[in-house]
Amino acid sequence: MIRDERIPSDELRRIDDEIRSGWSTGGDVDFEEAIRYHESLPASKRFADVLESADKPLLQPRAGVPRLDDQIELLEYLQDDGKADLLPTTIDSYTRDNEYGKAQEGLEKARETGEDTLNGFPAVNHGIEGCRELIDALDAPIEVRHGTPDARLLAAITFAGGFQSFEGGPISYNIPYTKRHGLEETIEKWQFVDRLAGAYTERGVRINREPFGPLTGTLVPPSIAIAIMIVEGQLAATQGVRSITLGYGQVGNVVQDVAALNALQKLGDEYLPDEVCVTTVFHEWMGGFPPDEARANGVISLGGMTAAIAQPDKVITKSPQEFQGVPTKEANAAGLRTTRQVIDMAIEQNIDIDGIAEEQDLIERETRCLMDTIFAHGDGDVVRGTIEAFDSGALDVPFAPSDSAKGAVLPARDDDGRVRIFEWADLEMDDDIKEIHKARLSQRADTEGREESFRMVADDVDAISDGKLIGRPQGKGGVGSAD
Amino acid sequence: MIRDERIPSDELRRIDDEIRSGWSTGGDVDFEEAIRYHESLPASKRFADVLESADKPLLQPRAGVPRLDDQIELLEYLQDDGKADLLPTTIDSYTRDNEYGKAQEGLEKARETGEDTLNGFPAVNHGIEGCRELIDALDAPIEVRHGTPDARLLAAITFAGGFQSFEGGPISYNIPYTKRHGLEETIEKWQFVDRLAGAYTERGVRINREPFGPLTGTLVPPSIAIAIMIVEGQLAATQGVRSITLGYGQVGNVVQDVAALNALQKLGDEYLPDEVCVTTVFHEWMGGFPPDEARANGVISLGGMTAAIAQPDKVITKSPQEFQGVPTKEANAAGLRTTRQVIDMAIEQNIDIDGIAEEQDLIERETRCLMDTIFAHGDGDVVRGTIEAFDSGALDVPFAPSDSAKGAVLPARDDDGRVRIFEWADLEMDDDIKEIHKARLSQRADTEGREESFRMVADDVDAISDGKLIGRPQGKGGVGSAD
Amino acid sequence: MVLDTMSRTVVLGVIGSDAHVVGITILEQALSAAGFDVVNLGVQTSQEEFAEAAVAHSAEAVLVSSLYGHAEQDCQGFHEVLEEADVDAMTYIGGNLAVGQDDFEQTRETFEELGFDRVFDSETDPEEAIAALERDLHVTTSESEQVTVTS
Amino acid sequence: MVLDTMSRTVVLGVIGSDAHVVGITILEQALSAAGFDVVNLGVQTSQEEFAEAAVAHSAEAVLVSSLYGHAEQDCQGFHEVLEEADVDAMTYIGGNLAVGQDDFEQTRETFEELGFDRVFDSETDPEEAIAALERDLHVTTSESEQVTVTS
Repeated sequence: MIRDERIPSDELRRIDDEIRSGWSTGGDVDFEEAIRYHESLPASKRFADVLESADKPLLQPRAGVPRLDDQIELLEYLQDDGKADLLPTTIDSYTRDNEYGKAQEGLEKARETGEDTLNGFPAVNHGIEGCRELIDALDAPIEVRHGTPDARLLAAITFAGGFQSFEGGPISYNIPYTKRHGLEETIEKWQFVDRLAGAYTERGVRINREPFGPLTGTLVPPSIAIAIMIVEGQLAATQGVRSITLGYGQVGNVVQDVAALNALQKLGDEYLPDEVCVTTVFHEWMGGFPPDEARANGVISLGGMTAAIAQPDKVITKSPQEFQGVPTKEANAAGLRTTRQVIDMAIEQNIDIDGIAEEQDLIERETRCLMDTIFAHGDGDVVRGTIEAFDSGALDVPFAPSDSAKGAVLPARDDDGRVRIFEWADLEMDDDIKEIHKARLSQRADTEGREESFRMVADDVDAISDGKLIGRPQGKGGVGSAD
Repeated sequence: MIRDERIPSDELRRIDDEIRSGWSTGGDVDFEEAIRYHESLPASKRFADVLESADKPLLQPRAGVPRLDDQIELLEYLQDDGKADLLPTTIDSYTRDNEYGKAQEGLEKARETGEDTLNGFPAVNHGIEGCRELIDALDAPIEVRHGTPDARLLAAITFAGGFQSFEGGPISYNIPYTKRHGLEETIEKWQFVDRLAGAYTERGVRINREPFGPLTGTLVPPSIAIAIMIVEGQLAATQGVRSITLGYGQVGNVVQDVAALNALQKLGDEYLPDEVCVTTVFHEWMGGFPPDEARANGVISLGGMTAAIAQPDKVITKSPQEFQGVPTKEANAAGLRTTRQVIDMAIEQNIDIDGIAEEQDLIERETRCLMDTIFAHGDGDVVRGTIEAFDSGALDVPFAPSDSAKGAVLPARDDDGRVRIFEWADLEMDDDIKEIHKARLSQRADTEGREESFRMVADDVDAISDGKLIGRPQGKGGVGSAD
Repeated sequence: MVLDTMSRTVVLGVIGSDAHVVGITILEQALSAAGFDVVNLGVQTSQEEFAEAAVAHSAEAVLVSSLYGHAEQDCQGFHEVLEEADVDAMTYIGGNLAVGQDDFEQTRETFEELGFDRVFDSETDPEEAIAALERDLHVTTSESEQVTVTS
Repeated sequence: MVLDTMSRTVVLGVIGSDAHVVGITILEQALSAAGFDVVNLGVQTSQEEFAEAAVAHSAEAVLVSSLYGHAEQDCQGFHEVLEEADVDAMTYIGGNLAVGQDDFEQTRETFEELGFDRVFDSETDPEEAIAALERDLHVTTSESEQVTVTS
């Protein structure tokens, strides 16, 4: 039975050997040689140090294309024209499904035709050499971003390839991304990823790990996201990770977003071991975007404004072309610069909004309820507790496609646009907190002159892409367009 | 000697006759017939009513091209694709200089070549018929926006032509726009404009008048702008105007901007007669814009955010192409939609920032000092007082090109980015208020490790176009690019 | 607003490898609120899983959702699979059914040829699908609800 | 930072119908702080007004600013007007001197041919113009200030 325990060294080696035999490039990994490569990198490419020593929010876009030279060109553009502080490499879908053969076909086709036949950079297929060519070509540190339930080979190759930051986690890359992977299975696989990052860390190469905070990206109540971030942080810490960036996706209400980012940092520091350096990352709005670049720029700017007030360590930006899928590099750089302008204009203003402390207190209380139930479910073991709590529904994520979560909890915005819980299902929460949510939603129902119902949920899901924060009755909500 | 007294009816008629003989189209004005035309307009085109009854900020762009059909097409686009609530018609420069002959040449050339040979709509040359064709073609109310020191004929024709809102005033369209027109001269001319608007008002056609709040558009301390707005409001009220929209241009610090808009409404209500309905208009940043549409969108969005919090009655939007001059109609509409998205997402959030009441109190005290000195300079007559106070420098506007103002007062941002006064020159102000400004600027000097000097002023003028709010030392400030 | 009628069972799911869950979550809520018994198969549901569930629950309607643009491939042979399993139910499909194809009428025709009884675009309100179901399944409903039908 | 030298008078203004005032306001402050006597003629200054002021104040330099793109027309014959008035002063011009012409070297040549001693673009810092003035007028200055010269 899997528990929150560090993988022993011999077991680490055994799995590592097994994993690396899964694709030809796996054989090239030599841990000692990889440590030497990391040691040879300049301070400006040490992800954890750059992030942790910054004195204002660093900006990072999303970007990944199949061919190495195209990826270098794309990242150079985002670095030079977008002034990105940190760079990403987004991995393709085949790699996320561990289909390295199909990724190889796609890569070869991309090389022949010059077209982007994959929706990301197949790092496993590029191998250590390809990864290092990328690391060497850029000035800024680069993170691996993906969505892979079993990211063991990807981690082995990208760590050896010089990447020092790796997104994801056993819950955050399971619940929102896949239907049938069990939590026990993904936890076991991510224990290896974290243990491998911990092995580098022991040798002085602090691999930064970043649980994916936005989860399903759709009206996730802050306390649910924060509890899952803390769990993934604890799991990583157990395996020896010492640089952890907890994530949070903008819900669009400035007070709630600032309160949530404050709570995320505070509870992260409190729950994670002292030897871990905890930082935070704020994702600009991950829900549906308006089908209009001008309006999308407004959504992006509200994110920038929030970041200027909350001052997370990192901001992951969106582009004005978000609605239509993968943006052009110009649009991607534009999203960075719009965000930068708003942050730089607003960050020195000392904007202190009323009610943040109160909202933060509520979020913290809710998160503690969830953490308590997780520990209780596992008799003190966070791994068992997480599995059992998801199983019972005491821990849940709204709009979760995964069979591992009930997905029965439903959120709706209150009269100020803060995300509350409309349908609790079996989510564990103190009654007085439930009463607060109920009162806030009832206030909204009064304002709108309608009953609280799933219609509010549906209207809220579409609201920002329709140009508002709150899905008031006049707005028509199309179900099919809700994702 | 000119005083703040209502022009008698016979004098109104005499001037009106004289003025209308200045250009052929002036002869077509028939006051009684014009009243009937206004009465025939639907409620949706009554500018004052639409503005005063709105329950959230209405958006209005800037736009003017020489040919009538082009102007109709442009405004239709801004109405339909930009979702403008209120429309503008910006007048060309020749008309602003009363050069109707040159405007006629330009208009004819525009008709021949199809090119925009004038930088606006020559309403005098289009005459009553042309104006009414425009009014009839659009659904929303339309305002005349210009910058004309002597706007008497323009007012006579556009009022008779169906426009129900008219921007400008004797100070706000003199000090920032022209070098040599004396204040006494422009006050006299604007008394006629206001008296004519009052004559329509008496007959039930409430012409809305809008003093131009941003003045020189460059770091104008809020109290100076508000004092001038109140004076122009008082002058208009004396002549019978009953719908007055006081203006204010964004300085970029959210607390100061919200405080200033609050103070503008409060002091406007207090100083203007009860029978006047006072509304406010917020101009998005009028200073230099970044030479980059992505960054410009950030500037525009900060304006939208401020408007969502302060909730003025109207917002005049900027376009992302502001840097390069006249925007395309697409960029103009984009500025409207970006602003709309930010306002609609933020306006229901109840964002209450600390320190607004305190800043508002300071702005009100400063404004009262200026109003007191104006009344004292004029022995109770606001016209005499304004002229004398500008003459003595007790009232002044920074960066004023006009010989009518000393232009000796200089602003600089404090450590939070609020606009303070660095060089008082002869501006009348209580010593304790001066001490507050001095302390705030000294705090900034400490932060930056440099002396308070004109360098701060220069750096601040360029800061937003360089991507920041405050011109900190690392930023290079180019003098030539300062305007 | 439970209808004054026998409960009818409908099977609901997202077909293929599509993982868009928000739409069916809301549709599930709407159908339950309207009095239907809903079997929600969730995302990434195969043709066979739809058929098995329809048989197991004696479903009167099978509602297929697809939002990632591969609906046409995913639905090839779907009605043959249903037939083989002896499923006799109305079949609806809705969502973003075709990528880069603006003419919805053409899309509707394509999916009707595949065998679907009704085809909805991504802007469809849950109420609209429910109203169609009520008509197709001859559910007794109140007048006030019938007037909300817009298609 | 007043210089240890006799005060020198410079005349400053924006030529033509141009009403851009911010640049010269800041330049006036910078020149005064550097110890010059400044006669600021403000915006919309004619060639004749520049000449009259230079004579009246025995100016050693005439600094012309233009930001609205019509500098070349506005400065045609300017040096002839100065000569007729017996003005013997250095002449500088700076600002946005040409619209839609990217090559500044060409712009510099154009204005040097018109008779200007120095031509600056719109990105010029006040310090740079002041340093040039100090050299051209042989003003004694401290070493620390000379090192700030960048052109």
